[in-house]
Amino acid sequence: MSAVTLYGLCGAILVGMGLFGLIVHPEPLRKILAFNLIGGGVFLLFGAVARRGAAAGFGGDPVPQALVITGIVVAFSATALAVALLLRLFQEIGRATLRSDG
Amino acid sequence: MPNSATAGGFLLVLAIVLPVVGVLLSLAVGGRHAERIALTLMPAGLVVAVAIAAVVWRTHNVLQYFVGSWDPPLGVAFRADGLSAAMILTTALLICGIGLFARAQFPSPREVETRAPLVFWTLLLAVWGALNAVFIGGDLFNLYVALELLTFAAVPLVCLDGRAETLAAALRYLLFALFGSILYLLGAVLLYGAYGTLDIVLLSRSIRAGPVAWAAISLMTAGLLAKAALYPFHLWLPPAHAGAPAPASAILSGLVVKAPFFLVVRLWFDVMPGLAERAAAQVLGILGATAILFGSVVALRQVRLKLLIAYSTVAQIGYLFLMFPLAVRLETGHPWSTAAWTGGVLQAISHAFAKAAMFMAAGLIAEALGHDRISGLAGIGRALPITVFAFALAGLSLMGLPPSGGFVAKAMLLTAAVAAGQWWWALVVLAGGLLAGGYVFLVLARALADSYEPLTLFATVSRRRQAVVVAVALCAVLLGFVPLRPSELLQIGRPDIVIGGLK
Amino acid sequence: MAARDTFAAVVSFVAYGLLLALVWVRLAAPDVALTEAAIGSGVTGGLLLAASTRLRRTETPAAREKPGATLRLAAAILCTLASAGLAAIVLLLPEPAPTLAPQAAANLAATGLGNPVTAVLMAYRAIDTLLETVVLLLALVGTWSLAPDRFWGGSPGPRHHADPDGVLTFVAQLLVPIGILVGIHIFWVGSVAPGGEFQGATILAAMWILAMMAGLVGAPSVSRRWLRLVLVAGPAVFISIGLAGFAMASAFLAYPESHPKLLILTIEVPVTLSIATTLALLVAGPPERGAQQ
Amino acid sequence: MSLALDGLTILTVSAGAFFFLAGTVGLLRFPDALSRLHALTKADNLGLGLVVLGLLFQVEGPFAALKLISVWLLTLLAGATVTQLIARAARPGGSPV
Amino acid sequence: MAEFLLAAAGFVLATVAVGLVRILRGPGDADRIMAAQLLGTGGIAALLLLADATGVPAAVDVALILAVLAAFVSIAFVKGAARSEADGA
Repeated sequence: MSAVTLYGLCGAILVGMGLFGLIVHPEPLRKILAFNLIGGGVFLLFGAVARRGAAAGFGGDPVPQALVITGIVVAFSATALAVALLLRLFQEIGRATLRSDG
Repeated sequence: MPNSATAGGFLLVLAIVLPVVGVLLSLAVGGRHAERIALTLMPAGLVVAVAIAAVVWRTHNVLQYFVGSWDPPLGVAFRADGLSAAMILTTALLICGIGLFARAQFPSPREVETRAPLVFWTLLLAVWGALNAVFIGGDLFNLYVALELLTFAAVPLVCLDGRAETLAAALRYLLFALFGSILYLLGAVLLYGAYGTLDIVLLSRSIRAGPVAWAAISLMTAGLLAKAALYPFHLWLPPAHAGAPAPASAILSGLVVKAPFFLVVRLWFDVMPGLAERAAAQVLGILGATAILFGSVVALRQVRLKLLIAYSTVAQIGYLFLMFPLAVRLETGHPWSTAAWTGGVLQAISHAFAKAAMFMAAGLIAEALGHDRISGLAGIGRALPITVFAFALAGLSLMGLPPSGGFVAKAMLLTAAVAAGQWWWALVVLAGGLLAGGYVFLVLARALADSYEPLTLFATVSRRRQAVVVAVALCAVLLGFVPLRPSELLQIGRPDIVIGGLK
Repeated sequence: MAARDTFAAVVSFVAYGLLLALVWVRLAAPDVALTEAAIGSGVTGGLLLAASTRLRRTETPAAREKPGATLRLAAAILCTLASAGLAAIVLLLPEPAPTLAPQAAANLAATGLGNPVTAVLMAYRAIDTLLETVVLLLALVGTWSLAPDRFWGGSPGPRHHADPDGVLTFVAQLLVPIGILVGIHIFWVGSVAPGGEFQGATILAAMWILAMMAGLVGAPSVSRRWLRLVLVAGPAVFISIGLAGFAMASAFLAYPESHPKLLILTIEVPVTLSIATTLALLVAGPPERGAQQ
Repeated sequence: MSLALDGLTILTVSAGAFFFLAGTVGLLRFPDALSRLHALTKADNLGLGLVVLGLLFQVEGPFAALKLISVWLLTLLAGATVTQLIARAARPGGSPV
Repeated sequence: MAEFLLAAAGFVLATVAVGLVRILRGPGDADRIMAAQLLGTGGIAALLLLADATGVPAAVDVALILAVLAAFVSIAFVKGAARSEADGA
């Protein structure tokens, strides 16, 4: 098994770990973290795909690499919006939870 | 499908760029002019939408554009087939209606910029641009960006009033939506890893049945279902859609949830035509059926009008997914597979109009009464007859009674189910119709009853806003009168596997 | 327990971002490594750390909602299966791997750029990048929309006072100019070497936040005209040059053959400024002070 | 010449790696937060300094050397700040430690 | 030479990674931040070594970014803690 595949497998494991965090943690901040963990795993997988596609003198396929950059920036803006919502909710009710009757 | 850019393709660019320019302008010149900018752009956007539909209709072909002249797979393509054109047109009409309706609720401030109008008008345009980007996106990653654009435009609309419960609803919505997008992205990554392209047409040519393709499509579908709020991913929808201001609810329930559904249709029928497993399609159908029954029953038990309508959305989304077991891979090209496909799409369009009208009507009622408890609706029928009439018209479509778009859609699904020998879906359609009749009549009976005490209205509701609601509700009804033409438009650009039945 | 857990998780996340940056170097993706170091680990880490310390007192009640052991076990099994399935798919990916690298290389000359990743971002798939700048802007509108009405027109975050003898002031005065130089450097080399607008902009954003936290500069009022103009300048120039492509070249977002690189740079400079401003204000959060204060 | 430089690099980088090891041991073994802080900041800054020094024997051109040195100086600055701020926060009455 | 530098990078990284225990176990926040700091410095050292060993000069830029942002992250933490007290007051 090549090192690249190993990184791909790491990505798969990270996705699973993030999924677990998303399911079992009730705290919204943990869910946001879990989302970022899954995101990291997905990007890593994409990175492995890019590395496998090394050709034409490039160390990796530049298309997935560029897409990962876009993805990281999008993930950051999502995180920032979620954190802002969470902090605002905390200001409003003094606690940070998603529990409701609905 | 054509291999090169087609004439008129620049219209597709305009469909995205116009709203985006509006967003930038609103931010730059400030909230005092945001409303004017949005209202100015609406006719322009409508013209573009009509033009796109006209070109697709006239050429009977897929409208295509390669951004920057870079051909896929390196570049990104925009494509509009009949389905895209229909969705773009629906969106343009609804956005214009909702915009006219929202003027009274988010008026421009006289002197200094205020928060709510700036945010609402900016995001209204942003939702429009994002939806168009979803409908014409020809590249799976570009579609991911478009989906995120839609999420960021939609989530803040939920908590415009800043109450704690709407903030919680918005946060939950955001988390679901992000989870959905990341699953979608994971699927797209796997497809790129296996086939080296993200372009839908190129993928459909090279994709082969196998674990990689199935895993990718399952992941993407699951992610999109979370965004479309199909049972059991519906948890986020009722508080978010019921808590938002009425025009925002209309956008969210009428349009925003249709985007992920649209992409599921793209994936199943365009990316991997003829490859979908019948078992998987049955699962989607079962989820849809559960959503119909569950959503309708819960809607019946609601105390608040807006929550009732929100649960009705949960149920009506279920209908959309009944098309999958009926249209997927039934010995290719049976006529009823086309009927089921068309029925599902018509349901998406007619529900868009009906639900938007219903939320706006509920908003007017709540404004007039100062509350939206169903038990306190007595007498409103006399105070706001036009609004209640619009509500009833929209209800017609939800129940699937003639004459309405909902009727045609549900009749097509019903016929397809019976013809395909899968009669159990027909039972679900009928039961859902009856239950929808139940909750619509529940509201109407209350609204038309005489109140014991004289009704005191909190606010007067302008005739113009009521007229807008009626107009939107009428669109849902009128869809029932022109059933053949739109469904013909919808077939343009379909792979033969679906339209084969018509030949 | 829960509060500590969350804080530990956030710090672990920063460490995770750092290790990922190293992995990206090993995966021959230095551009991504730069992005991960700047955004994934740096700015996201700072944002989450600040949030978790603010929220820590609230989390004990939330911890009571923790699901029971059975559910956790079920979740664990489910997620293990998901990982295993995904791992199997990774092993099944075809050999030789499909790639667009040759096509990206063949067209590189037409863009006038030396860095293929920048060519993807600014030419082949420029529409993604354009929409992404709008995504960032919408996230900012969403964040601002959370402000209570009375604070609209005010500034984000608490007012930070500069302590002339303080450590923070000293560090900020030293670090900010260096950081700005580093940011510009990373941006500038992007056309020929790893680097580019997102990475450079992130560093510039971090430096602005640092200066705000140290009280060297005040956070701007969200209604300021100059601020709005800087925010929209990037996407606006991007779209304008894109539309000019209809006339000058063959299509939207196409660059004329004579000097594509010049046009790309003309887009990149305002885009970098806009992104930097947006990122910094996203971290700063919604306005929390009135306009007059 | 090159061989001698390589030898110097190996020597200094090894020493740097040793300091990182010492820092980790300190972090894990020292009894309280403040002593861990003292041990740590000295060890890792020295470790990185030695690594940078070792790599300086290998670089070509003044710009690359300048970059390496500024990485070290920036890390020193960050380390010093963090130490200061954490030491302040770690005092009784500061945030919980 | 490259092999030696690569090995040194691995060694430094492995060493500081042991510090992850402190991040997870604490006991105090300061310990966690310190462990992250050690990991950061070690990561920077590893990146510099990698840059030379594998001939990826951009890795030095990555290290440069990490160095610039290290201070930023720690200050954000301290400021957040101060904010938390202000919230409580």
